[in-house]
Amino acid sequence: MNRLVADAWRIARKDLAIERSSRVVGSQILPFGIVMLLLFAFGVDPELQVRGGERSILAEIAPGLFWITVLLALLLVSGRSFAVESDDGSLDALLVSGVHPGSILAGKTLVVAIQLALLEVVVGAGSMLLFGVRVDDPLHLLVVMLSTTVALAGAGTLLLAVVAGYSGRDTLGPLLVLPSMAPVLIGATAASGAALYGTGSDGAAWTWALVAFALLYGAAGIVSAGALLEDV
Amino acid sequence: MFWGYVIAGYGIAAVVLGTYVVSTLRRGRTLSRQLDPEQRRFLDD
Amino acid sequence: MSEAASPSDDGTVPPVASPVARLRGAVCVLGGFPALAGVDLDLHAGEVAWLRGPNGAGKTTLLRLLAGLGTVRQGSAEVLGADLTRVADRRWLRRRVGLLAHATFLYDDLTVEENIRFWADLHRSDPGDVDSAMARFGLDGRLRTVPVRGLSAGQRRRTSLAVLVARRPLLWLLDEPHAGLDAEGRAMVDRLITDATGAGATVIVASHDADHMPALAPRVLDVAGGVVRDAPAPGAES
Amino acid sequence: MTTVEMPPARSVPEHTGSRLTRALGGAVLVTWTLWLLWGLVLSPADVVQHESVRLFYLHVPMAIMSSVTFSITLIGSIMVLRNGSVFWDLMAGVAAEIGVMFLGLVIATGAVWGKPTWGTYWEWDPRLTTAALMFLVYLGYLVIRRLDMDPVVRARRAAVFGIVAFINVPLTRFSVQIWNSLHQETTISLTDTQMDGAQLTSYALGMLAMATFLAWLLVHRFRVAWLEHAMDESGLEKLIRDRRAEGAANEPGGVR
Repeated sequence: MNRLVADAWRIARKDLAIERSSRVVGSQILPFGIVMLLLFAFGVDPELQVRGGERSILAEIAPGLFWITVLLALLLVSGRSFAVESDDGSLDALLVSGVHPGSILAGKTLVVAIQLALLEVVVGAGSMLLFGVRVDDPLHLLVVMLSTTVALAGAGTLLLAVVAGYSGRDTLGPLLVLPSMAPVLIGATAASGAALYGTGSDGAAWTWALVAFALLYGAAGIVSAGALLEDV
Repeated sequence: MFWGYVIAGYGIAAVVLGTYVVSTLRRGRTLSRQLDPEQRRFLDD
Repeated sequence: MSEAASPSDDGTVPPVASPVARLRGAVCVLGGFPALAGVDLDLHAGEVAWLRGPNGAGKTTLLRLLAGLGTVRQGSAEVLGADLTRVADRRWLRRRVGLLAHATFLYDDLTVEENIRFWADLHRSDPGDVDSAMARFGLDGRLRTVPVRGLSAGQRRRTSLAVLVARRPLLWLLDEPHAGLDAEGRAMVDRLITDATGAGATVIVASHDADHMPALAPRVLDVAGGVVRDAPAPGAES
Repeated sequence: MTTVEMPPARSVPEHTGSRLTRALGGAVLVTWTLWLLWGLVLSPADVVQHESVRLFYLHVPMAIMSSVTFSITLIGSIMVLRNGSVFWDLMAGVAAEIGVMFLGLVIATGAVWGKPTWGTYWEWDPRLTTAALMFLVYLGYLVIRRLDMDPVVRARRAAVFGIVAFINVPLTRFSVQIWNSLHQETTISLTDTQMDGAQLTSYALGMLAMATFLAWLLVHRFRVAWLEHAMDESGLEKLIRDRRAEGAANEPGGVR
């Protein structure tokens, strides 16, 4: 067990070192988030108010836009997480090093989650600045963001491991990830809406659902890793 | 007017299920002919 | 996790008694194609075997199979006592072999030292072994902090070799180890092979290098059409 | 099993039929006749939905059968991971294929029912949304099964996806309740519908008809999958012979 955790941590640290030196997050992923913010502002008139004039329509739909951005970024980030390995057959090398596949998926999930969290901070701050989003219940929002991030990272890593080593994975990945993650997206949007504006009475139920998704998808990858990555 | 929808619904199902059944049976026949009898079945009947 | 359990279930390295590997009619299928079409092979401890044969003969697949990668579709295969048809056994085996493949298994964005330390750490190699391996391949100087993307092909190969040496495998599987190396590098590989067998390990080399190999490898195996045969004794060749 | 005319050398017919499928086929004909008779002729039109209620006798049984097939896929996937069973791998794939077809028809017949009842083919209702997602997820499963990969590796990966995908089945099944409890809105639900005896009979017959049809279809479709598998295997034997011959053609000892 200790070995599993230690190896997962080593792989995560290695991936973080690669990301630090390649600067893809800073130069591509975060700018992607900002571009999305701007596109939403172009697509939806920021002046339009919801009925009652409490806030702009853009601020109202910001939770949905926010999580769509994160979901799309997930495709980029988790795709990259495996591309780093299969570029030079390193997935084989990890296996030959006697690493348990569970450690590989756990390490990768952690790194994907960290990158998504970074993006969420930037896009979240941007939404507050540009869309006039304000936060009612920061603690609730934190729980929502944490569990959604873990669920997305776990599922993204798991589903991309399903197609690892297959040449058409860049196009097949989204087909697997997007429909599977739609329930998480729906829940995250509803729960964030509740955390931001206190709208809807279902925020708490959705938050619990998100925590369940996080546990489920976080564990699923680690449990099934052996079946997925052995003999790639 | 309602009967139109009913016929449409049952019609779609009939066409899709029918096509699937026919193609399955056909594929079975073509493949079966290409194999020796002892390779054809998972179990003896 | 029955991670530490060895195939012999005593948790220790099995005595490297003969045979190191025993394959009987082993078939390995890659993408629907039988890359190995029934291999019979016995390897003994301390042996150096040279796999030769045309491209596509199955040399690389055989090395990967012996490394615990890939599945045996038909027949049987046992390496270091591990039954290759069983997942747990393959996992156990992988930690005890060293594979030098065509791909260098290095991360472009990490430095030479970061790469070597990462792989050695995963392997729980002794830090002293890592230092001496780096020194042995001349990687302890300026090259140490250079990202791998800035290395020449030969320098990459040396880095991979250093990783391998730090692992102290029981079975060395080398795929074209001399390729891309200068005279000095080739001499290093030769010394490496002799040292490894001296320490009791077994070495299998797939190579097209007909100049170098005969002196190194007493045993020559011809690979063709996915099967392996012992080459006739040198004198018998007409 | 105790036939007299069975010759010692088994004669396996050149098709996927057998006494089992003929028996099931007979049951299909009987149940379908009764079901269509009751569903389309004998049962009365609904007070609210008029004649379009008859679509339900088709729609609901197919929906339930698609859940059954996806459950078979789940069981098959678990068995594949447990012992690498080829039977269960093929069965999981076959069941998912039939399930996707059923689910597609469920969505289509639902849309046809929605037009006269709701005035629209598509409504962003929880049940429809989750069903559409389930359709896409299992379509992804079928794509994975067709990837050009080592069959053993592919079987295991498909199995993992087959297990993860199953979360959609309860999610869709209980979507109305889940969203109801979340939104406190009322959605049209089946239990609101006034059902008289003939309507209930039509439902029951629809279930029976679809269940026997599914059993019949599963056997035939599995046999086709088995034949494909056998073709691959015998093709492999030939490839192995060719491969070995290629080696023999090169005189041993010759380095090219």
